[in-house]
Amino acid sequence: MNDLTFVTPEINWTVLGMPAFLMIWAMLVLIVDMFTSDRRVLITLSLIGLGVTAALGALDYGSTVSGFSDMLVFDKFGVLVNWILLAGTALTLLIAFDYMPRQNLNQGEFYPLVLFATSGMLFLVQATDLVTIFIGVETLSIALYVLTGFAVPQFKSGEAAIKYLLLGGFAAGFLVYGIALIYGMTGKTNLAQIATELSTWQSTGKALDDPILLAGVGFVLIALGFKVSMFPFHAWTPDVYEGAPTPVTAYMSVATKGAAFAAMLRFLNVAFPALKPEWQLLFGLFAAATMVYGNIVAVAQSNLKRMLAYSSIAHAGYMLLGVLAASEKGISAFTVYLLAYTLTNLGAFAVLIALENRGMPVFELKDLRGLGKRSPLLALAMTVFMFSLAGVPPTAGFASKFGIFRAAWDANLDYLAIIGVITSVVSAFFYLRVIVTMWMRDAEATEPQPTYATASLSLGVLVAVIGIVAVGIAPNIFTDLAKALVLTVAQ
Amino acid sequence: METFLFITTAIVAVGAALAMVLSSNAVHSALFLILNFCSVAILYFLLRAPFLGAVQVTVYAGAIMVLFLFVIMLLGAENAELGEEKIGWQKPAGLILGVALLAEIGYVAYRGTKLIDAPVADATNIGAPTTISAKLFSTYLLPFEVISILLLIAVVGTVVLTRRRVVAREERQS
Amino acid sequence: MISTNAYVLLSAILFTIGVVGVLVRRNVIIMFMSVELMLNSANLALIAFSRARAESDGQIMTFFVIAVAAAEVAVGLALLVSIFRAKKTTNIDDVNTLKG
Amino acid sequence: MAELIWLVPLLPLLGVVINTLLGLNDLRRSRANAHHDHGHDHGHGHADAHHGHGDNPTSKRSGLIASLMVGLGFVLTLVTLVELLGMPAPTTLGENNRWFDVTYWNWMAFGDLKIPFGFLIDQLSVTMMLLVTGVGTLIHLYAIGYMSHDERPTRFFVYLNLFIVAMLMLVMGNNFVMLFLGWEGVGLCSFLLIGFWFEQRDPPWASVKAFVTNRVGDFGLLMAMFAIYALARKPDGTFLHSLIFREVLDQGTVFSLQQYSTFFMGTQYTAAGAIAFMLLLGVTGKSAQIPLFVWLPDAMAGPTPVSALIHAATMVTAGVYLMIRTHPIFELAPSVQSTVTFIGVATALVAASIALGQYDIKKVLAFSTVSQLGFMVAAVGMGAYVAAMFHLLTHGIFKALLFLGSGSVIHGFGNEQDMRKMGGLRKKMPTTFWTYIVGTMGLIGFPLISGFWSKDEIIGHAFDHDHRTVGILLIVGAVLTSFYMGRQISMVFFGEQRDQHIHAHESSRWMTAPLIGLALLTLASGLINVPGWHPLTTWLEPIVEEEAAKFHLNIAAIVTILGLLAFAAGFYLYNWAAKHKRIKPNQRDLLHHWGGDFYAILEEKWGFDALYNAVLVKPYKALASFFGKFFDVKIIDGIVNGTAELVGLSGRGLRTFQSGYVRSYALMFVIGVVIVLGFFALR
Repeated sequence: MNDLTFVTPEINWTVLGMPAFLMIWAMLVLIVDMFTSDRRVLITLSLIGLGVTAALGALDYGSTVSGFSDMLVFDKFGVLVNWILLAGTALTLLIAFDYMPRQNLNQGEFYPLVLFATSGMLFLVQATDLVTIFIGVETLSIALYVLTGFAVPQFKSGEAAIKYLLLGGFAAGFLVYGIALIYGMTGKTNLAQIATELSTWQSTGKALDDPILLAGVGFVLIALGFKVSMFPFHAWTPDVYEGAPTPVTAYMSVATKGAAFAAMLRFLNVAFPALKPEWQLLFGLFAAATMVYGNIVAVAQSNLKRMLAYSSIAHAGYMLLGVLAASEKGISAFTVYLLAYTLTNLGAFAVLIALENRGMPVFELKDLRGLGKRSPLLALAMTVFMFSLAGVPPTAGFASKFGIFRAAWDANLDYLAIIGVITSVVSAFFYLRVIVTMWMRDAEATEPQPTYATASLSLGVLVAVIGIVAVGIAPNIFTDLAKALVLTVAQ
Repeated sequence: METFLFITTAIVAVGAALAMVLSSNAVHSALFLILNFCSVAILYFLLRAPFLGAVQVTVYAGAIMVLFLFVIMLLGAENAELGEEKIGWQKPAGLILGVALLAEIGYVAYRGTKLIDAPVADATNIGAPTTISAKLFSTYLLPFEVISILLLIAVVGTVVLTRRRVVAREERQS
Repeated sequence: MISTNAYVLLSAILFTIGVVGVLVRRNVIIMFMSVELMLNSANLALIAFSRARAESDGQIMTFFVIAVAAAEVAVGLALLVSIFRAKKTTNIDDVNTLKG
Repeated sequence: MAELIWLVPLLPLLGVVINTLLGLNDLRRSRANAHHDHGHDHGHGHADAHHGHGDNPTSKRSGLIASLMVGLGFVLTLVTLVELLGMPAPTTLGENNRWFDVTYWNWMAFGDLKIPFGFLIDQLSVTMMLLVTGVGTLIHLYAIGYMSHDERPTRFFVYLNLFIVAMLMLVMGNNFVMLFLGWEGVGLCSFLLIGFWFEQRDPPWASVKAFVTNRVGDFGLLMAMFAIYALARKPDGTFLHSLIFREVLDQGTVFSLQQYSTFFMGTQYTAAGAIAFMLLLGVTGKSAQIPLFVWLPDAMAGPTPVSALIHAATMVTAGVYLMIRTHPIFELAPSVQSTVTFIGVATALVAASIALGQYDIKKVLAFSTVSQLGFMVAAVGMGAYVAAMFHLLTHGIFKALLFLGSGSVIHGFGNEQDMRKMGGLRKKMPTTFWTYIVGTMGLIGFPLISGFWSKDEIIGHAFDHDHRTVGILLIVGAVLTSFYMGRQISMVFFGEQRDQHIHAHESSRWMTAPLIGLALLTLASGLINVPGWHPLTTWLEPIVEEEAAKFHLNIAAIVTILGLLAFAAGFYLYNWAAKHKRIKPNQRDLLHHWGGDFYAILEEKWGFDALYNAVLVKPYKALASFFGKFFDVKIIDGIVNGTAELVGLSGRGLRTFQSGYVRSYALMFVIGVVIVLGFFALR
């Protein structure tokens, strides 16, 4: 045999800290779940785990460390997105806490599964190698398939899960094939090394627009675009969002998007800045189509969950602008947008959860009638969320949209910025319709539907509202954090 | 010899894949898929990847496909497509798109950079179990460990998804 | 010696057959199998490139893909079994209550 | 005072908080009560809530709190005014030292763009603040009486105070984003207040129409902000990257906007031209100019104090304020300036003519407002900023008076708004009548009263600066104004009451007192910039750099004589008609008898609503439902159908389909893949 010396790999705990801790903690919660069915214990443990994970990020915040053969990186951008994801997860658990038993879904596995999914997302956010990106995507996906089908005796939940799984597997095929093609052309899977390889191509005069390489890039982007529900790959979104248990929908709509966008950002900015003109043009068109499609179809929806699903497609389009701008401003604006969108969308779903009865088959717009009278505070919160989604100042939605459009404009994507502004004008229509229905329409039913604004859910809603208003009034607090993060990605 | 082997195996692989997609009985499909996996495993051996070839046969063609067969038998799902096709255009459209996709990928492979046709001489060992394991437990240790978490999630998920029914029934009875 | 491009072409053909399989078949199980075919063909490409590069990284990626595929199949089949209990069908076209 | 200026918007905000808390408390208590007699009073009592019976004591409580807050703001503004006056007056042209700019915190920062949260207090903003808080206080007081029978006066005052806050943000902000914050805020409050009586059929949709139309305008403003950010440079050529008024509107910077041109969507514009044009789009939305004026008349569905405060005196003037604030940019784009003038004049004429065809007492005033805003916009387009500001102030006062008067009429006439049912109300509502007459005198330019001076200044400026056509057209507009006011006075206050079922009575003192106050202000408001003294010109001179306008006795005489003749014509014509029983409820106007189809066009508002409905609303709805209902199913199917048939493979595809098929989704996915590959690989 030739000299196959086994090099003991160096374990860098700074780099690994956040995802690894959460994975281990999730296993712990899983074990605790076997001995107790008290969901209060489980949620407390889970929230503690999320908190400690967030704290782990704060320990070395600001430094940039790379480890495990450069497959994983610890940098400001990663930590920041991770924090947003952790906050989103915590909110999800809060709003799910009373919902799950109410819907007869009181399986303790819910908590560890959510934690596992989140840990996969953290891993994906920090991934800087195609291998880790692939594994991160699959970890979060498999956990989400299960969560989507969590209510499985209900047919809708199972249907949503099988649709998601089939199409998710389909997309995974493209992801692997794309990775294979990129690996074949460059001989590398590490994002930074791919960029180096491409620059040597440039210096040796080799053309960069090799069709195989471009096809690989396209396939990977398609798979990531599927996760964020970008336009022609969005078709699963409404069905899955409608069928999944509402807290899971809320969770998917923000966390998956955030993690997949982060991976897309790294993929494009670290590995393929050289091909920027190519992907900026094509995916710019997709971004435009996503914004237009999501907003226009949302108008025609009467089911609230589906309306929010199409709205989330539209918001994916907006976030894509930040990604495509591929600039410091764009990335910083993306993180702000992600934060604002996470708070807002989770809040909006929380309000739906507060209104959702057990076994309610569909959730129609008209069910909101008279909410302003029945529970004004909930309606007020929903109003704030709708205004934030529509991008009305002084909510977070406005500040973040402003940043995104400006970044796009600066990156010479002015046509996208214009389409963005126009479509967000259109979007005002259906968000406003919700507000009009709540405040200006009286309930039909003689028997008022009960609302379930329990303590934990109210806490979640309150946090979301405060966050939205705070980010809206002083986004600086957050953008200051987000300032230098960009360099580590955009290098 | 190698060329002959490649061509024969490739033909078998493509034929098995086509038969898998075309056969109406799901059991036949599964068997054809196993045939496809085995022929691809032969290609792996040709490509200096004996370890992966073995994994392909044992894990893929063995374990995973057995699971498939088991579920088909369990559900009696050999002929799930007896009803009339509800989306009439789906088949032709799928075929057209398939042809378009194939044309595009083929064109890409044709136009793209010709890779080093002759493998480097010392590529002999790249697929040996020792090489693979050495890399797996050093460079690729992290993904390897995370894969274990992924499998754990799958196990938990499988339990959650199938146990549900029992719980619900118990509740109904009580 | 067979050129790498030939292997890539073969894998492209298999990949496309897998894609078409997902598009035209209605039996969920066969659709799953088509997805497996797609993953498998990607693996073939990976291993072919691995030889061309004289590195084992592609093979290791293949190893991971097989593991992930196994996990996905397990979850998918479990889901299928529980759906089958409710609706006695594995025809995907019968699973369409969510739409619009 | 500079240290305390933040109190001005904070006080109404405090009012919002206090009233919200009180309102929530009321709600809780009423719910506790409702719990006791559960089952009673459920299905009815909502429909005509606002003219239910019995006084609502919360109106007085909440109203007084709200009024007090705005009133204190007015006092503080007065103090600020005195302080600014105490600063040294500018000695040379172009110099201005009567201002202060306070920044409280950095509101947003994106990269190199910093947006402070701060106020710019100068002559222009103080003038606007005085109008907002002054007229605002009076209208708040009036609303106490007006809303006394309403179900939820507290909520009303919360909205009203919130509006004041937003409007103050708009005029006080020291940068474009602050202005935009206020701009959206007033739009939002307007939306809430128009739809305040949501139990009725029209208000909710009128409010949505207003909001959506305004969003179109907001789009313009937002784009202008982006453009300013992207294009403005310092005199040394480096990018400014700022949206702060004092930096952007600095002479050197503004000049850069003319030097550099930009390619925007493939066409070349000077930067100033592009920005001014987009700003203009914003103005047409907020200040209800052609082509976006359609929302304002519908906005009259809101309570009358709202019409007076928001849709006459303050919010709709925001566009004029914006143009005056950014006038250096407009001055670099003469072609846009002429567009502004054109739009102003066209709006003035079209709206005035439409007012001839309205039967609803408030709709007449609404179109009159649109028309008068046209006067102001035309003035700004010609560069007569002081005249525009002057007219803005006088109009704010007398139009508020007219609206409140009409509200008093409506309130005292059983909530009926159709003028054809009225008549002879001068005896039953003497105070309302006399104050209404004063307001009308202001509007038609009765000699020596407010509108006489301000309108004349605009028209005089037109003739002085070689805009003769504009001047003549504006005179025509003024004549039309006089005519429809004569018509209105006659129909409402003279003759005999035509619908005898309604018991008319004078309104309470809460309502008449502000009317009297506003009437006195109207009589005095001409002094704001009376020729010979020109206090407003002197005051604003450092900002707009404009010399005092000359007074033209001949023009004034012509306008006044023509106006009075038109008023008399309208008045006597309809008096005659009333006497001969030619005015009946549900019967078309006398002029229709003579004018025929042309008059019908006026009644139909020149077809703008119908046009928008046909061209925009319907296709949009169709498109939306088309995408919603079909895209997932039929479009894909359709495309595929076509393809399939083309290849002759399948005729079976023409069946009816349902969506929800995963395979269709996968198909769409693969279409995307084919596009991506085709783009990347096959170029």
